[in-house]
Amino acid sequence: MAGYFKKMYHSISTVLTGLGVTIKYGINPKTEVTQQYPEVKREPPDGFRGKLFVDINICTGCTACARICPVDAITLKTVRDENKKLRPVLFDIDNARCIYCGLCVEACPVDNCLYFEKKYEFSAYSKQDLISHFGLGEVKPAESKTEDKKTEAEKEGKEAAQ
Amino acid sequence: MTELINRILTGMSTTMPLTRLLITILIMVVSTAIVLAVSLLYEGFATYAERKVAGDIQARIGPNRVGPYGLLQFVADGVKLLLKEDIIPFYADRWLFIIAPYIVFTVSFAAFVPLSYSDHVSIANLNVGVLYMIAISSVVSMAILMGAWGSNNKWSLFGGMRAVAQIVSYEIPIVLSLLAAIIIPASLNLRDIIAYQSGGLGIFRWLVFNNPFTLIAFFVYFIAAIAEVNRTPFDIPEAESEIVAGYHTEYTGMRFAFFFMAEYGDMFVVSAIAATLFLGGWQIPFIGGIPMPVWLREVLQIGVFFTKVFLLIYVMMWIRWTLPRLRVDQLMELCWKYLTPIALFNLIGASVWVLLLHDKGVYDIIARVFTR
Amino acid sequence: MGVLEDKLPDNILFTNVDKFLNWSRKNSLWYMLFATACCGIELMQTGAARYDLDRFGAIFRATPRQSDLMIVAGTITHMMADRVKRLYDQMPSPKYVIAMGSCANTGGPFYKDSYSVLKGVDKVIPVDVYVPGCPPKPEALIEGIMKLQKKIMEEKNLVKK
Amino acid sequence: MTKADEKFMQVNMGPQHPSTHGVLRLLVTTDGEVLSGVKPYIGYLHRALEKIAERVTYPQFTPFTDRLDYLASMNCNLAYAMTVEKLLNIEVPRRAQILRVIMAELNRISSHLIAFGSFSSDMGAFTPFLFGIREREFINDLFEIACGARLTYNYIRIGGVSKDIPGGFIEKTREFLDYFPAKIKEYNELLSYNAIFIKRLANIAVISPDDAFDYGITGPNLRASGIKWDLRREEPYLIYNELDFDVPVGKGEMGKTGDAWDRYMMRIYEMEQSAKIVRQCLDLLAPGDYTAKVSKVLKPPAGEVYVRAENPRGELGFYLISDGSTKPYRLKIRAPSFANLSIIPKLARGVMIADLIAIIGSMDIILPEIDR
Amino acid sequence: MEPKKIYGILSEKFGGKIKQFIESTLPPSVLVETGAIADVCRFLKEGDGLDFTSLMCLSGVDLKEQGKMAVVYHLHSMKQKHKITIKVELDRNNPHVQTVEQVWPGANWYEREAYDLLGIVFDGHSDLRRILLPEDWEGHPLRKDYVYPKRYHTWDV
Repeated sequence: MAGYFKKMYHSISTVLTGLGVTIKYGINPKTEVTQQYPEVKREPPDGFRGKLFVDINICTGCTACARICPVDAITLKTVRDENKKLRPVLFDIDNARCIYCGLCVEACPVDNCLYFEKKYEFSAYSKQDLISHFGLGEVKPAESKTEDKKTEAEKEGKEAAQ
Repeated sequence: MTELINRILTGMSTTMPLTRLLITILIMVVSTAIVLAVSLLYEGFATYAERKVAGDIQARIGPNRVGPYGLLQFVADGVKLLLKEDIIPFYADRWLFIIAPYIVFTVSFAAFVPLSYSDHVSIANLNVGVLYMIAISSVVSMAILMGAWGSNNKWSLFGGMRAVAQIVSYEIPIVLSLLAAIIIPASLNLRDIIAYQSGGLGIFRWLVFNNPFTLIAFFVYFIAAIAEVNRTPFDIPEAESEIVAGYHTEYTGMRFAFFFMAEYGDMFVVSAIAATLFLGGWQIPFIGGIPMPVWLREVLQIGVFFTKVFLLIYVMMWIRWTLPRLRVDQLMELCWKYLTPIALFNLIGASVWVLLLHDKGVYDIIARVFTR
Repeated sequence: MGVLEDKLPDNILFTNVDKFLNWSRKNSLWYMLFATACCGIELMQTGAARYDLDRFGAIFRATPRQSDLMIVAGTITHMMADRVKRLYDQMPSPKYVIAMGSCANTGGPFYKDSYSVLKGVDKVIPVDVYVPGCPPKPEALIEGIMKLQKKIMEEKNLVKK
Repeated sequence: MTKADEKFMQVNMGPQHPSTHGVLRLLVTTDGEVLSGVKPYIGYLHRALEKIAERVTYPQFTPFTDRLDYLASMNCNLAYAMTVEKLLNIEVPRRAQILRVIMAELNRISSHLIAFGSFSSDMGAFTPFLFGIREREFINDLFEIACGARLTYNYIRIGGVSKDIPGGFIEKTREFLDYFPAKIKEYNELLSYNAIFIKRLANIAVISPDDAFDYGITGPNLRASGIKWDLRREEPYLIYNELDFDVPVGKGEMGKTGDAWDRYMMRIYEMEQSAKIVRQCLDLLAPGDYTAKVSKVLKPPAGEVYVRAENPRGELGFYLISDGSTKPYRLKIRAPSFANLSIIPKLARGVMIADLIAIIGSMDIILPEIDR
Repeated sequence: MEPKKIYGILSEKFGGKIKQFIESTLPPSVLVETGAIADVCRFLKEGDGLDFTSLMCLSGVDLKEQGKMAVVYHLHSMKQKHKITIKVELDRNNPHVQTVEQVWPGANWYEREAYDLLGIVFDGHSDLRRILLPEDWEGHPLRKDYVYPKRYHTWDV
């Protein structure tokens, strides 16, 4: 019999303790932690891994990023221009496939060439809209010698970034 | 209502039975429409309030984009649900599936009828009001089982079985604890019960303060009432994490909305019974004795009644967002091992009290000691 | 509502009714609790206190019968694809789908070398909005939902297309 | 189906069910509310990680380990990095080791917060779930500062960590550590010692030490059975041997040792210990290199290793065979949840449906790790 | 206990059935003849002083270059705190090995997994079905010569 009432006391007291915790939140609007997103936007910290951006003018076309990418999100096609320099004519990043791991950014040998923007809201109605095109388009080739290095990440032993 | 009809009819010169019948029907339809509109509005706001209360307790905001402070949220929800595709599962028992939501809703709406909202405002002044409420609220279990069985879904069936077991069991502590209060005014008429609770600064003659037994009866009733309307911690018939959505798993659109609204309707009804029987109904606290115009008194009374009901509903919401859920056997244990014996002993105690002291409450005794 | 389309004139009343219907749909996007992988956690966090999807009237429902929006959060394998299709079929129309994260968009990390992952959920069900990210930040998901709301507002139910 | 089975009802729980923590499918045989057997079907999230490992290079596989157990990505990164380092014989600089411990322990806290939260929502209390996630957001912010991502970090790399922590990280972590203990107290008041919660969990699904050994159960689930086994203590890696922390074990406070409540409580205790570890590490943090010199092309010598680390869910083991090329020859992942889940058919016999939810929740399984 | 010593105990007990001791792996491994694996495992668990109460991991390996398959058992004793790896090699074309499910019940799922992904058949297993892949899946993906399927049900892979 004593156990019966003890149990009852225990139940009631713990339930009331719990109710005490929630009512503190219930009546105090200061406990709110909600950030009203479209109006209040938090600036992502430095080094945030958002959308990839390529400064195509300083890209050397080394394809290090395309080779290191674990998911083949980068499609790169390079052509040698009249100065015999490699130029990326096609540089597509499929944001729908990118996993934002940062390996390509670390692999890029040129400073500030391939980097993450602090931009992360770019949903789209179509999957095609999620591919960002950076390529230079047509570049006058030196001779008719083109090199197609489209996503040949499989070349073994040649993983060197430089 | 009946009084109103009588008054109008006696005031009329015509004696044509058909006209009288038509007028009666007209008044009934109009008043039903008003009550329906009010109850729908209440149910809409209750869903909104539930989400806001949940938001407050969970340190977030809740709906605030639709209309000012998100007040139109329930309009959007309602219109959307109305326009949703109406799916009746192929293997469902069509008729049971279709009529179950209507029965649930009708029943919860019918329970609004005998409530006394103020001195003069009530739809039907039944002299067996309490009995009627208890009787009508147990029809819900049947309708839920119909819907659950008709869905032909195993999770629904689980929900339906649980709901019936739960509602049927919890009727007993509810009735026993209500009896402890009813024997004092010795009436089943809700208005008589409220009228009995007047005086004593407007709060001390409430039945809940009448004697220690009614105080206990109030808590027993409130706990059992939460179970009766399937709210957490007793929400096992629709336990989301266990049986998906319980008895309304297969319901879409408006049919689901009926179940949903009925839940909030039931919440109002059980809270209203608690307010009426224990908390003095529409008795205005403290300033009830001051003379004031009839219209002001009526408005105040309605306001006081709804405030009491909404406070109780808030407590239900507060409990819902705090406590974990009981298991089905523990739910039964709580009913049969704790609430029912307590209510039973409580009823005996209250009877002895009434036998010895008639209808004198603690307040009356103290008041008499002091005035002497 | 296709029957009415040709017979009714394009007038103001219908346009406004249309707007009202769309408004109610957009503000009451109940999403299904459907999370398979990493994005599911971000989906939960979006619904939680910091970002609070409830502000937009979006709450989760456990059953597909009562949801309007399916947020495909996470990898869909071939084994799961049938189930996704079935869940989509169980939802009452009008229904919308958001593909959340790279896995649901294209198979993401498992695009290249995995034999068992469906390369994009749009192979089995139609997708309205693609939210990129792996996983997307909650903000990005909310932006995707807002984009879907914009799309819903442009829908035509009664007036001529 | 045999003759005896025909008495029972078979219900499919999952792969889309609110509380199967993802896409687990359980074929439940029930007699009313009581289960007579459970058959788990897994593989709905089989993503072929082991095959992928054979087709990508060693550094390229690190992002995939993020997605192995996404609630504890740092710990998975760490275990994989340690495995490859063992093959390559790389000595990790001290600063990198301390950073790894900080990240792993913070991730342990955030993982346990989800375990706590999702368990509470399984039990029907939704508010603690949101509270857990609220605290988790703080840790997510810390990780976002440190490595730029909220959930899939790819931070701990072969040889060290991907970059040094930026300024302000230490202060913010200390801020979190000061804020956190009060919240744990709140969780306990709200949920852990709640009578309903205890009633649901005490004496449910007791795992005896022998069963735990037989099924290879590890981590908090093993410790809840009263066995003091923690790899961080028994086979210290990184700098764990310099740190002062307790290994909590189940004592059967509310029922038998090794019941569901003990398993739940282990996680609360471990969060406290992890916070303690992080605090010590912050004090130990001295300037230095954040990564060892690792060539960009990794060609480990031929050989095989089996390395394990203490993850929030148990021992994560990597069995790695190298044939001297740039890609692993075979990588077998020993996932803790895989072993933990395999005991469920044994535990879930003669319990009720609601208990099954409690059992799954208390094991804290995670599907991508089971299916890989 | 040192792995070498465990090897000594084993070869004393089982003689020729214990083939080889490989020290280079971590933890060091003992190569056991295919037919004796169940007995060896039972002895390792129940034999005096060894106490290998738990099976840490059971993995199947496809050694295509050698035309073999292997099953690798990582064992561990929580009481004695020692570890060892047990290996058996199987014929690649017809991989059969005895189950150790009766020794460690937890091995049940590991063996099903090895069957699913590599096609190794565990004789005496109580419930040898596919575990991770659908029942109607073709082939065993972790084999080195596995060809990725083109279509599954109604969609492209």
